[in-house]
Amino acid sequence: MTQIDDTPAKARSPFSEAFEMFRRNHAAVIGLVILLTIIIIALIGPMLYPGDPFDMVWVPLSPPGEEGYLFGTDYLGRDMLSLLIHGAKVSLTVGVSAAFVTVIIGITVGALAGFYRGWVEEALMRLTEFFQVLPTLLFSMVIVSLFGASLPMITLAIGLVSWPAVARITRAEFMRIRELEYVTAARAGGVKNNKLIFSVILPNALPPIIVQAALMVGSAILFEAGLSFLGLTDPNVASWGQIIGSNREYILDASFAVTVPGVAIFITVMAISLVGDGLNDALNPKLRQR
Amino acid sequence: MTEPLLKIENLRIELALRSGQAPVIDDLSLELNAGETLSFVGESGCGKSMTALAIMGLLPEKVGSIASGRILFDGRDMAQMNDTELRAIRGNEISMIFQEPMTSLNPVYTVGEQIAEVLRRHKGMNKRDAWARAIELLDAVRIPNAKSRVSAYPHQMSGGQRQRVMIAIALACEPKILIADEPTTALDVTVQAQIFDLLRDLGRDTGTAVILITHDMGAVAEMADRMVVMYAGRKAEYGPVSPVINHPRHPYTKGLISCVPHLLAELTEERPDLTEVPGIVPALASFGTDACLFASRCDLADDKCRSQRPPEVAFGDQHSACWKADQI
Amino acid sequence: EEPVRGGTLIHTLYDTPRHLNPAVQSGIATGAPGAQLFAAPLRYDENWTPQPYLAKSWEWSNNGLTMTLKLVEGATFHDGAPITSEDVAFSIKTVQENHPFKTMFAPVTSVDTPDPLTAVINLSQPHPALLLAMSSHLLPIIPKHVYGDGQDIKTHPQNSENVVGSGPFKLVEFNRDQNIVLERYDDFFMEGRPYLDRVVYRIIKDASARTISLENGEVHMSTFELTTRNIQRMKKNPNLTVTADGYAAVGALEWLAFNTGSEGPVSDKRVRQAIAYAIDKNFILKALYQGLATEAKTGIHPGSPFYDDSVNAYEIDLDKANALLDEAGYAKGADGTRFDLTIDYGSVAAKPQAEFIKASLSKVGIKVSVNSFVDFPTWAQKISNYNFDMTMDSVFNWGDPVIGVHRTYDSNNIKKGVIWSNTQQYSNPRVDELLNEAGKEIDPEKRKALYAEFQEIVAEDIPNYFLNTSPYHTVYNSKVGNPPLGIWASGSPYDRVYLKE
Amino acid sequence: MSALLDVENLSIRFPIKRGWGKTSWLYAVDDVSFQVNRGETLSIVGESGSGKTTAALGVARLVPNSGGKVDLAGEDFLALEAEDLRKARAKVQVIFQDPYSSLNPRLRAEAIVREPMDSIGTLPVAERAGRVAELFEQVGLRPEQMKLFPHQFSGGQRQRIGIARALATNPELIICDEAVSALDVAVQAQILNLLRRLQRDLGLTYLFISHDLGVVQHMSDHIAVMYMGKIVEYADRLSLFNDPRHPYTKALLSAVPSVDQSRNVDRLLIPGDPPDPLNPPEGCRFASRCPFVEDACRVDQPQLNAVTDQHKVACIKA
Amino acid sequence: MTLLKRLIYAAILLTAVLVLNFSMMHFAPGDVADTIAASMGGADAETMAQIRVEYGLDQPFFVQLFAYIGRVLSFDLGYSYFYNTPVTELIFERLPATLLLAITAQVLAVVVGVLLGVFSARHPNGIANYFVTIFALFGYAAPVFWTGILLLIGFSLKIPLFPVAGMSDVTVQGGFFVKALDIAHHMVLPVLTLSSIFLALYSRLSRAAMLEVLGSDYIRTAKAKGLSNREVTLKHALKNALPPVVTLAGLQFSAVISGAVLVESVFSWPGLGQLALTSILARDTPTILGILFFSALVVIIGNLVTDLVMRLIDPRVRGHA
Ligand SMILES: Nc1ncnc2c1ncn2[C@@H]1O[C@H](COP(=O)(O)OP(=O)(O)OP(=O)(O)O)[C@@H](O)[C@H]1O
Ligand SMILES: Nc1ncnc2c1ncn2[C@@H]1O[C@H](COP(=O)(O)OP(=O)(O)OP(=O)(O)O)[C@@H](O)[C@H]1O
Ligand SMILES: [Mg+2]
Ligand SMILES: [Mg+2]
Ligand code: NI
Repeated sequence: MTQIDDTPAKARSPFSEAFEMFRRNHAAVIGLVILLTIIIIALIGPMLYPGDPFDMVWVPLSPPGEEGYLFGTDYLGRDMLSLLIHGAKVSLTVGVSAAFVTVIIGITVGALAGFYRGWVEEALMRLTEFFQVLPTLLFSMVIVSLFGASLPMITLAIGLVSWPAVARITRAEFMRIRELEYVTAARAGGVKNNKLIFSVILPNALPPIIVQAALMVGSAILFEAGLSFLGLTDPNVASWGQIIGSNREYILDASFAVTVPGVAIFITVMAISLVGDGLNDALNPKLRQR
Repeated sequence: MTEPLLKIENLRIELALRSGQAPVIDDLSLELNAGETLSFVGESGCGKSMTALAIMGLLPEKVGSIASGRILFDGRDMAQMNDTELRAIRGNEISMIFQEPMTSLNPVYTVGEQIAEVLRRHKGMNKRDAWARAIELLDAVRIPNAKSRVSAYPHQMSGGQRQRVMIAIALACEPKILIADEPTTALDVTVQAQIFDLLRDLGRDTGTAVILITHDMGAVAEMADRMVVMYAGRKAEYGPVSPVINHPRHPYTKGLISCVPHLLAELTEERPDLTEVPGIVPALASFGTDACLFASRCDLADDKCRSQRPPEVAFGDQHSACWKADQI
Repeated sequence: EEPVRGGTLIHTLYDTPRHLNPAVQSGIATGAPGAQLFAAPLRYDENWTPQPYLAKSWEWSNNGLTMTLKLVEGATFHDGAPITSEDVAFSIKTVQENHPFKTMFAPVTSVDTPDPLTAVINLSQPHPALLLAMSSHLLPIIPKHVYGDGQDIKTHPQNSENVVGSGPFKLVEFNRDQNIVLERYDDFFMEGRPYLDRVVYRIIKDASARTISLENGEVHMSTFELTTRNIQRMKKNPNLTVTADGYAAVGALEWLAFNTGSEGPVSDKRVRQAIAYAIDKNFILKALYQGLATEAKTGIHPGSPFYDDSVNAYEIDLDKANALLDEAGYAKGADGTRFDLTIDYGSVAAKPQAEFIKASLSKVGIKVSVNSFVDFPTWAQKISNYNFDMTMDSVFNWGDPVIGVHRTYDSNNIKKGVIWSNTQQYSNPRVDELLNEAGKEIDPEKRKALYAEFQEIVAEDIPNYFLNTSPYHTVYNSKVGNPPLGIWASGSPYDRVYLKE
Repeated sequence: MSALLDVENLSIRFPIKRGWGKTSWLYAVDDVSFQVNRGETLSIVGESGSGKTTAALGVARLVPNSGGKVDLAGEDFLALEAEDLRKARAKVQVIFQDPYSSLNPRLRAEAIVREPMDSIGTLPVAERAGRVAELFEQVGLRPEQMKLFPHQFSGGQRQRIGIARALATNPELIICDEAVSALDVAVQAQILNLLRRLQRDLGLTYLFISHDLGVVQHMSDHIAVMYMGKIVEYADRLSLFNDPRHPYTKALLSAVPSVDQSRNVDRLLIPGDPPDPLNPPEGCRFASRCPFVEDACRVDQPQLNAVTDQHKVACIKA
Repeated sequence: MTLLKRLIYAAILLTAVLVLNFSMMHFAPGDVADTIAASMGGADAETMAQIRVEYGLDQPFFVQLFAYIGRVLSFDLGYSYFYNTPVTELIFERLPATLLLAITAQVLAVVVGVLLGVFSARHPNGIANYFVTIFALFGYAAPVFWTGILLLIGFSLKIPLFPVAGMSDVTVQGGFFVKALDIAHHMVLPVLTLSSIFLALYSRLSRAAMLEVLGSDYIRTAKAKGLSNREVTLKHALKNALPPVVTLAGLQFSAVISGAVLVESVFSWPGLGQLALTSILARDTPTILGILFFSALVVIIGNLVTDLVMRLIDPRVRGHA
């Protein structure tokens, strides 16, 4: 007998569908598991593995495994494992908050530029282009060196140079979506502009922004690492990049002190980008049948 | 009778779906004679384009494949050919034009280059000759000022002109068969009339057989000699145009004709409601079911319809796959 | 071994010099090529004994208020002009007016030039540091006819190109952040010298890269190496010789400076002493510096003849530290903290020590936060305006205490806004007196006694907690003959250096 | 019969940027007037780009830069501002062409239908849910489908949701912009029947846009034919189809292939494409393609003149 | 847009860059005088005031700003007080090194990236695809300086194939060819390092673009013409897949410069990045401003070049000029 099943029994939101898609993507799931592990380590690691990471516990630069120090010790004889665990929190915090700054500025500028035409768009796009021609790393180096190497300043500096990408994506999405018929329908239905922007267009524009934001976390971590490597860093905390930067001169002898945090960054960013790719595929309507 | 130009025998095309293999085309047989126009009609998704692509050997890679059956062209089975052999036929003896003139031309090459390319490939022409021939072809498809338009890019042309360029490409090698997959759907009626006019004239001049895929019964009536009505990957009805349209032997054909408001010669104030075919086409996954796939939307359906696949019944040249064909 | 002529010595430089004229620019980066480009009146051997160089003899007057130099004959500048006493006078004046080390020639009142090869330096007071100040890159003899052309010498274009020098090598090219290429000056006044055809300084800022390039033979020699791990590593390389010799006059000390004039706890001597007792200097010496640095107990470098080893070294003693802090009235709070301090540093090299001190002080209840200043000016501005509690600092003795030591403790040198003055705001009348005396005492023994007392007091008052000498090392390939192991390391002329084969 | 909608001299232009600071204006709708009577259907036909959508959306004030007068149920729609406009929007609703892009994919069907009510506030909050259910029934959707998301519906069903949304504010005028063009013929018939039923039951007025003349013939009471932003012919259904006067209309009608073999019209082929809308020709805009063109056609723009009571043509030769 | 319009626009953009940077430096704590004083080994209040007058720092902000912009307009970026050299001279000394590194890396990344992307798009289930994915991940996720250090340890220390530092070996004597070869030898590791990030980016993007293009209608047309796979891929698909890659490459100029700063630091490459780091550490304001200005200029020129390239490969962009 021919079964004509014209309506699925359960109401499934685009997001739950996306989740379904995501779950089928093995690489993305692995990435997510790694990422969650890292986040959990960052959150509860300090409890499980107590001790001030800045305590000097053993002979400096002793290789991994010695005396039970899994990843060895750094140039001051501090436990690398402990530093790594605390560094996870710092690096992730910088990553997430820089991504947050980026996304907030980017969405605001992009949404307004994409929604309104005329001088608003013109002005905001010029602003975006302006920030786009600033050499990102150099500019943030200058900011950090001028205004102090504290974490918030570093975060701000990263956010400040990174938002144009988000703004461009947001604008493009807004320009695409604002021409779609459901937006016209909403206007015909008397929906006000701010509601149009934030509750009609924005949610539909989010997928690529979410992907970008996810990837942004990764690039912010890399960015911070780069600044740390150049010595533009807050010495009172130990981000992964900073661990690399300050162990840099010992690489010939104790390359693990650079390799290990490098691998930590690598794995984290890789996990983030796997998740980002997964999100991209899952949220991309082209890849989902209509 | 002479041998048909193209003969499709029991063609079955399967698609790899998430849920497994499903037949998009199931047991399709038909013949195309030299110089005639054969039309495919049917609802969206019933497999018209798949059939065309199968003939071209262009089924979507890794997704679609010919599961069984033969496609005999000039006595050779195209279903068994390798890519090289197929490429020698494609664009040369069988060519195709597509629905979307806007996107079917490569935006980064001039139209002249895109026409000349086929000529170089199949006719071994040199650059100069191919270019000169391209201008002639553009002229033949009635593009004004062909000499200067030949170096235009697709985006510099209107939809109708692009479709003409597509036709020029398709006809460049004077193919034996031209497959036109909904060539005018994206165009305005006035332009559609121009294109149909052109196709008819060119077909007459070159003796090219045309497979015209469309969903417009009017177009079928005007353009085609014979028609195939497809439903859910199967042939519902098959025969010369005029008997099929005037006296359909399949409830689906009937519905298809009567649910469309046609331009009428005699207008009345009265406007009765249109005939409705309830429901929608079954999902691809159930295309293989041993039953009449139209049964769920058919007033006449009974248990037999729902449990056994109807055989093909002939009424002269007209064939219908319906248990109740004789009652209609 | 007999020196051979010829060859190109590849040398590293850890940073790009601002320019190449040591008369108006201090520092190692300018000094190394500077000492090759410009000859000085004197040079020192490794035993701190002055040797003739451009001056074939020198003589103090009996009262110690004039010094007469006799120049060698036939010495010329790289443009061929003869080197005369006019040039010496001009050079002394230039250095006196422009060089940051004001004390070097501060007592010089005038320079007389009775004949082209005689220069008479007149002093307002006896100045025993004068001899050292006339050596090597501290007093480059620069051509008056070039640099005396009225342009501001500090920004003179010929400071970095077309340098007209007086030394054994002349400038070929100077590519910032890349290299400095020097070539033998064929008319150098010392017969047969220099041995080398060329000296190339490759500027490599990364210590590991320098190490690799030394190890794989890409470069022949590197000086002022201080990354201890790499030094240890290179010591194991049979092709390389690693030595700490040659840095006695440079006298680089690393210390923790206190802002004694601040409102905060560190203005209290007991707090400063407690901090000193809380820091395990051994860790710094053994672990951080791998035993490659020497303990420094006073403001005078241990390699100097004036060094006094007998002062209190503040061996680690947490009980004493706690007691002192309690006594000073800083009891531990509920969370175990007594008070908060900041520790600044302006050079990345000081980071490990700063971090170590932070960790050490937390054990006695002092909570320290570390401020890193990647750009030197910001740090300098902060310190010189007394906006700090403690800072890491690395200061050079520059041969004679008058040049590099007095500036830090003399209360007359508390100059707001001036870095490497007495930024600790340390003031002790007795110290002022001692320094003043020692500055003009010609008799070495008496001088030594004065400095001994000075070191005693400073160790007690502890405006700086002295940690160690900088672990400077020279590394050279076994091909290098006569490496510069005198008191100025790469700041000495390379006329005797040669390449074997 | 009274005119519900009275459009006078409606013009709509779009700024087109060209180079450094130069902006040319594209007159998508150029000085167009028409009326629609209450309870009737006016169809607008014409080539792609002739300004059908723009004219209709201009009436609903969904495109900027409109000039002229749009009198809707006695109120000058174009003169309304801000809040008044929002309230007045209840009177005009639109059904769109693309069943996929016309529904917000993030909202459930019920929320989509409810949105105009919430925004305009036509009904007390408590009654809105009930009204949604009623509308679902009216357009032939099952109540349990209210909770589904758009992508879970077929094209025809989505179009029904669109219709329900349009009905939500009890509008007087509904603009159907190619509302059935994207649907399969079988589904198209369902929707066309539904639209006609609703018109009968609710006394709706339609501004119906389509390029399918069969559908137009079936649906409309009056027809306006547009060419390059101008109405070239305006007539009631019978006169237009039986007695087209404008050459363009004639060409249009003759171009449609039909299964009705008794309809043996001579095909009037018009060559070429419409000219560039940014610099339209002087005089009659159809002149460049018109088989009957004369020199006089290229001089002045022909005005829409009445040939009979219900039939107006803009052609000097009509 | 016309070229003239673009140039005017670029000039406005650059002026904005100047204004922002100048204001930022101006309002940050500390000023030139401090730095000069520090570099002199100290100065007293009088000297400081004198320096401020000398450098015009006692003037009101806007006067200084306009004076600065005026000077820049006459191609005078000021005088580096750290190096005692005109800033333009300093920058022109370094710019070639950075451009050589950046452009080589960028070109290598684009070319190899596109090749990899095309290859893996043509074999979506093959090993190549896997390789590209993993490679792309690695290039993206590994901090560039870290990659550099690893390469340095690997190929300069463990297997000494390449020089550790610098751009050329002064002891190498010979003609242009020999010198060029020497520079090329020095470039291998830095270029590899720098291009690794971008290689990943481009191979991913071109793969995605190729996949998208390969599914498009005109590719179906090309196949229907009976063209060979190679023709379809290389002639019809590639040229259409390039625009997004070129666009991205254009947007990456600023990132390339950033990467170059890090790579230069690892390999002691005598470029703008090193100069930037030195001048930031020395708070050499004129030089910093000059470098920011030039980097922005390079980015803008890069964007212009990108546009020109786009015009070459995409007639649609050409069309509306
Ligand atoms: N690449 C593909 N992958 C999976 N399914 C496909 C693919 N292409 C087509 N199909 C499915 O195959 C079936 C037949 O498609 P086909 O394109 O032949 O329909 P059609 O009759 O041409 O329809 P239309 O009138 O819309 O062009 C449809 O259900 C369609 O969804
Ligand atoms: N937002 C806009 N900006 C610029 N031009 C526009 C805009 N909307 C429409 N146009 C132009 O206005 C003219 C009329 O467009 P409109 O969409 O009204 O035509 P239409 O008759 O509805 O065509 P179709 O049958 O293709 O829907 C066209 O030339 C179109 O390109
Ligand atoms: Mg199809
Ligand atoms: Mg429209
Ligand atoms: Ni342009």
